Amino acid sequence: MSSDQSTQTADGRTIGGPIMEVKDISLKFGGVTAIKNISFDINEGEIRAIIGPNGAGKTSMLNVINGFYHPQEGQIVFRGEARTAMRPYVAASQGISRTFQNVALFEGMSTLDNIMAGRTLKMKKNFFWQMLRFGPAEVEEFEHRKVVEEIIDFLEIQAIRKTPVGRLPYGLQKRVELGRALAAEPSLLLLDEPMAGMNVEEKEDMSRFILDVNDQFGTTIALIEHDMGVVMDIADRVVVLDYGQKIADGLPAEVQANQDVIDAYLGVAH
Amino acid sequence: MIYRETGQFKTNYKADNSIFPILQDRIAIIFYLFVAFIVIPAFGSDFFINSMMIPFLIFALAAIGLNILTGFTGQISLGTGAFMGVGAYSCYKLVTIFPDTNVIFLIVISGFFSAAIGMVFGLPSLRIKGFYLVVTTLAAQFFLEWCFIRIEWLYNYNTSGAIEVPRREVFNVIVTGPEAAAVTQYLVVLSIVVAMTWIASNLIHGRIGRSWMMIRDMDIAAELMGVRPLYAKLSAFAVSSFYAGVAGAMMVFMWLGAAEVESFDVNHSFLILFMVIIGGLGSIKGSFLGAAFIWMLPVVLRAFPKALGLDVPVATVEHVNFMIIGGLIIFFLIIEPNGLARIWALLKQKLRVWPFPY
Amino acid sequence: MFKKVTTGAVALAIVSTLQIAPVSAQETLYVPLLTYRTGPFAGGGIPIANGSADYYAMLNERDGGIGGLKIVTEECETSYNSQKGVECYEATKGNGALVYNPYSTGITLQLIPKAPVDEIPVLSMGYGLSAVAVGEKFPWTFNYPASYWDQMSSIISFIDTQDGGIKGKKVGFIYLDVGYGKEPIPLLESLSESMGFEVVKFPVAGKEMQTQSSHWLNVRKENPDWMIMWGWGAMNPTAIKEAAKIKYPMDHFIGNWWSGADVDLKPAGEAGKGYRSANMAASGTHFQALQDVIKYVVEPGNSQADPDTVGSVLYNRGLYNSVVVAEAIRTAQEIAGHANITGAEMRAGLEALDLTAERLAELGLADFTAPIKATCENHGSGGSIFMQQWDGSKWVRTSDLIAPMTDLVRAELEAAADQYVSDKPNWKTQSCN
Amino acid sequence: MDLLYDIFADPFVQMAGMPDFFVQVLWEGFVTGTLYALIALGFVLIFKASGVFNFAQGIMVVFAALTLVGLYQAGVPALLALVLSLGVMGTLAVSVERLVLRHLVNQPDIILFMATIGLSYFLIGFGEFIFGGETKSMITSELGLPTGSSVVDFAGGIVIFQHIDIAAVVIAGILVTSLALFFSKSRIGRALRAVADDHQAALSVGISLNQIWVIVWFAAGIVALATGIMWGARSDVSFALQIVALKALPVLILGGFTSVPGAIVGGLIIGFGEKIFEVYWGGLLGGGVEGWFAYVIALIFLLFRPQGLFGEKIIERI
Repeated sequence: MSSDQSTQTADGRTIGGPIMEVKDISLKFGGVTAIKNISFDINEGEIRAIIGPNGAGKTSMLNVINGFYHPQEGQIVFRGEARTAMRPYVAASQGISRTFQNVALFEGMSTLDNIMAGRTLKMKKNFFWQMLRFGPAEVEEFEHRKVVEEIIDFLEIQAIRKTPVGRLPYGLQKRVELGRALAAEPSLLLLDEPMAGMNVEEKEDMSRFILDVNDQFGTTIALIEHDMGVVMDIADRVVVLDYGQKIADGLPAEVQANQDVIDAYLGVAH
Repeated sequence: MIYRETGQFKTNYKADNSIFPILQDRIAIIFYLFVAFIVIPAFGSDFFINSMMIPFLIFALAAIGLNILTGFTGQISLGTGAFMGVGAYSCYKLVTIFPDTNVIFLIVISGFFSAAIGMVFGLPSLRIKGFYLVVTTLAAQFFLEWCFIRIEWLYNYNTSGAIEVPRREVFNVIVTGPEAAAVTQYLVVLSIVVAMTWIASNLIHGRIGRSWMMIRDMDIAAELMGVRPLYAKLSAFAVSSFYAGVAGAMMVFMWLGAAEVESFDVNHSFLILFMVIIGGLGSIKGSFLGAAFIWMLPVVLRAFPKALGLDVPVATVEHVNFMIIGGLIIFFLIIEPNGLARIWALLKQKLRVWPFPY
Repeated sequence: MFKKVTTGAVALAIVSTLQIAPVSAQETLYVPLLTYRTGPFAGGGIPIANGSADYYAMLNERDGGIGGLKIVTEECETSYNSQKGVECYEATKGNGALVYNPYSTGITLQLIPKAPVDEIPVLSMGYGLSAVAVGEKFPWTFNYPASYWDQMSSIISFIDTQDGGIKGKKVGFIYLDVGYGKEPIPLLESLSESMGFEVVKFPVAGKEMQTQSSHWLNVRKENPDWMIMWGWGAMNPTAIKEAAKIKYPMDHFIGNWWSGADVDLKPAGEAGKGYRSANMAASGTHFQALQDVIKYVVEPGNSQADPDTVGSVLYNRGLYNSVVVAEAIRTAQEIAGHANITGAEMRAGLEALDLTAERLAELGLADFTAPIKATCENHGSGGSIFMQQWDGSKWVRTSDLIAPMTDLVRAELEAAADQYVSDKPNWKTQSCN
Repeated sequence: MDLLYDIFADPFVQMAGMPDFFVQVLWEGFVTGTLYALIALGFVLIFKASGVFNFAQGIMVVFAALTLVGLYQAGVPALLALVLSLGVMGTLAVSVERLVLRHLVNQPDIILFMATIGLSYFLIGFGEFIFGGETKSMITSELGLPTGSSVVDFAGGIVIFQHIDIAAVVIAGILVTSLALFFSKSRIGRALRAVADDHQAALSVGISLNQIWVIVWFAAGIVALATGIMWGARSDVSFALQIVALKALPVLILGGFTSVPGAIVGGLIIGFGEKIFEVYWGGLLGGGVEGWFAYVIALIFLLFRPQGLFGEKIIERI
């Protein structure tokens, strides 16, 4: 897709043309405007960061992208298909997967089951075979188990495979959540503050995983992050939101130098 | 030292994915099945089989059904009694319309009717949750109860308004009706319950069960993982009501022999819910433990004063029975919200390290 | 700790199961009593249970039982619930039960097909399936002194004697919407055709027993000339109060004999004055048998009954039930030639029962009720229905026995019995010639 | 065609043809609705302050009435029995807080809900254990409540007003007004509202959650006792009434779980609706539709307005 626009990065990754274009999105709750007229794009294969102060509308933006909120205006073009409103499971079936700001794991299930849950859309065997469990359904289950085990190895969480996720420490829960999102083999991965509440060591691990995912699987990633250091290190391009509006968009270095961004972060009165 | 998993390594996914990965558990299951299929029919008295085992199994099946909906999918229902009724009345109609068809087959088929009705009343669950859903299931309960009285066609215009089980034979063995031997009925019930438990367990350990639990634990995330709430919730309602329906059909055909609408009233919905809570939400084993507990408790309580030589009026026993069940529900919710199934698991945990304290 | 409790409970469960398992009582007469002292119908169930139990206790104390054998009774709580009723039946039948009195039409319907299989007769005295009065078709089931259909026909003939006959009138039928309440409808409908009156039905669902304001609004809308009630439990006092509320003329409101107890009318009190109901046995304690019950059972403190309720309508009905069973046991012992009878021998006793006026007088129950003469063909006897009327504080008997329309009813009963048996290919009937 | 006439025309013809009767139906609906509203009010009080959906509210109504009558039958004078019953409801509130709620503080709502189902079973057993299972009549006149009726001529017919029904409506009115005043004027009332809005905030200004729970459960107990007296006077006291008490659930759906005016309006809608439907349309369906009408109305309503008439729309956040 749009491979004519592809470029090579310094570290040898291929970045393609826009996989997603967000066009003039506005979102209101009752009388409150959460997002006003925002447009940006995400290129295939890149790591795109969305930053901004609290209440800037970052999470709302992700919610719009994967269909949980329906914007009043604007449209989203994903892989050349334009749409205004759709159900989250449709987004999922098109290859958009995500993690959440406050971990949203399935607490009653084990790590293994949580990551298997990410494979839901890949499993096709019908109710009848599921009921009997031997034969095709079992074969299918094992195939997916294999993929899931690879993800478990990749994320280095072998030891907690059978532990109910409710009992895991926060850092590990975040990692499991990433695993669950990866299991869907997404073409666009949305990460909502993947490093919130982590210590430096955990942040380093997580950054490494994100870069590896992008590098090894070529997954396009859009992430929200507060830690500017991390963003500057791993993002290819950054979009900055403030009070529901876009105030800057560009390479990390450019954004960092932008006066509006500095004002927004330092809290200059508007 | 007896109950150990050490040294039992799984070398392939098949073994690791099996429902009872530990050898001792597999032995235990075989033992239970042996007792259920061989020992009880051989040595159990008619009363024990008829009034303890058969209802226990039937209620356990209904509890599995409700557990699929409430424990695994997180949708509370107070309509189980009515869904059991749908199964029973459909079975009665089927048996009278097709007198020559295998009655066991018809019992299973009647589950589909109840599944269909269950899906209809499950539709509101797509928009509403929690307590609100309780009210819609109560609507199902009371509306269906009314149908069982008012639609006379359902009970073949019988003046008494009751459905009476006719005598039916399968391979020349009397299976239903008053002449049927308790042991025969017990074996039929047991086989159906074992088969359906196995199926429930398969569903729960596969993709469909996972999608139910995803909806239960975090419905928004589930939807973002590609679970369609419509399919997941309605399939849970359908499967749950199917189980309730088969349980209801068996209740009338294999146990009571005749039934009026009161056999499917809201108190039965409560009874099954209690079994699920006390047994453990989200546990198939718990459904059996809960059914056994709730069904046997009154029997024990009734025998208790007599065993002590006290002359306590039956009414008092009945009142105390209510108090104890109510108290136990609160007790379990406080001490161990995961019910008997969790206590069972803790006992096993203890057994694992036995004889050492840790 | 918990393990101990669990183990204890399991052990206890096993012990108790063994206890319930057949311990055939060899040298006693075992009569299980299915009672309901709890639940929505407990108001009626309690006096019946007391009257029933106290008479057996009195026989044991005064006469040492029947034919030299003590009567062993065992109460089993059904809460008027069919499921619990069947459980009680299963739990007690193995102990050598002689007869069952289910005291619930729902439970009776469940037991009818079981009776011939287990060879234990069922006596549903004035309730249950009307058609069991046809002895050829239902050898194991009895419902004397009268079936619901007999009773309904008597009530209709009573109405026919009032206000210039029933023809052209509108009769409202308010009933508890379960097997019991629906039982007489076929007869009522066929009578309405043959006698030319109109029937309006007001079903009251079990769970609406205590909220009948809509039903009585409907009664006011339809404005029937007469109201007949087949109610039970909490339905009765509520219905009577609601009738008073809409100012329905009370003396045109007639209950069957389950809708005419003291507990039903006490709440309404003066407002219920004029309300009529059918009955089968007298109330009051002025009978010698009741005096004996008071002397041997109530006064020594061996009765569960509140002494004030002894002699009330339902207490006496429970007692009457026990009188019939005791007499049937005696008859059975005579036929069998030995005292320790079986269920099958009890059946013969019930079928040969001849409770004459003389015998009633001997029992200290002169004029207590009408004689009963059962036969092989007739398990319902068909008599003993009279009217009583509430005077604001107590019941007063206001009529002689009102004979049912036997010819008409019998034909209907036989048709219903044939219908019942028709889809049961292996049903055991008997021939009475 | 006949059917269409029966559904769409005939009921209205009947209403117009017998206006006195129609007024009677409305009055019955109004009284029943008031009583439904009172039960619902008990639910709302507890839900608002503690987030507990108290399934046992209906049972508490019967339990309170049973205690009152039971005490009277045991020889306690009527008014003293009334005071003692209030004491029993207070004790119940304290026990529920001590023995149940306190231990379930951080559990999900659903667990608390199920605990109240357990509580209702316990109360049924306990009530019958102490006071016996038979149906009891309410001691209406002994409590000084009126018992007679007034017949009013209206539009060529009559409308009958039971004095006890009038009393019920008046008492319900007084109760609702005083509760509203209590919530808006008193210190405790304001604290209760603070709790309803934000548990943490309430704790931080020094209000003990435990006390609040005791108070709301006691308030719900008082409402239950008042409701029990009125219901009892209409239809005697026994636990068979619990099914009627469940009707408060659809009332809550209509009114919203946290709205006092919602409970009242919802109660009246259900009260009017089911009487009118039963009397004028019930016959077409064979009668007895009252048992499910309220639930089905609530169900249909839920599909269009899940937050109730007066509830606030909830925006889901992730």
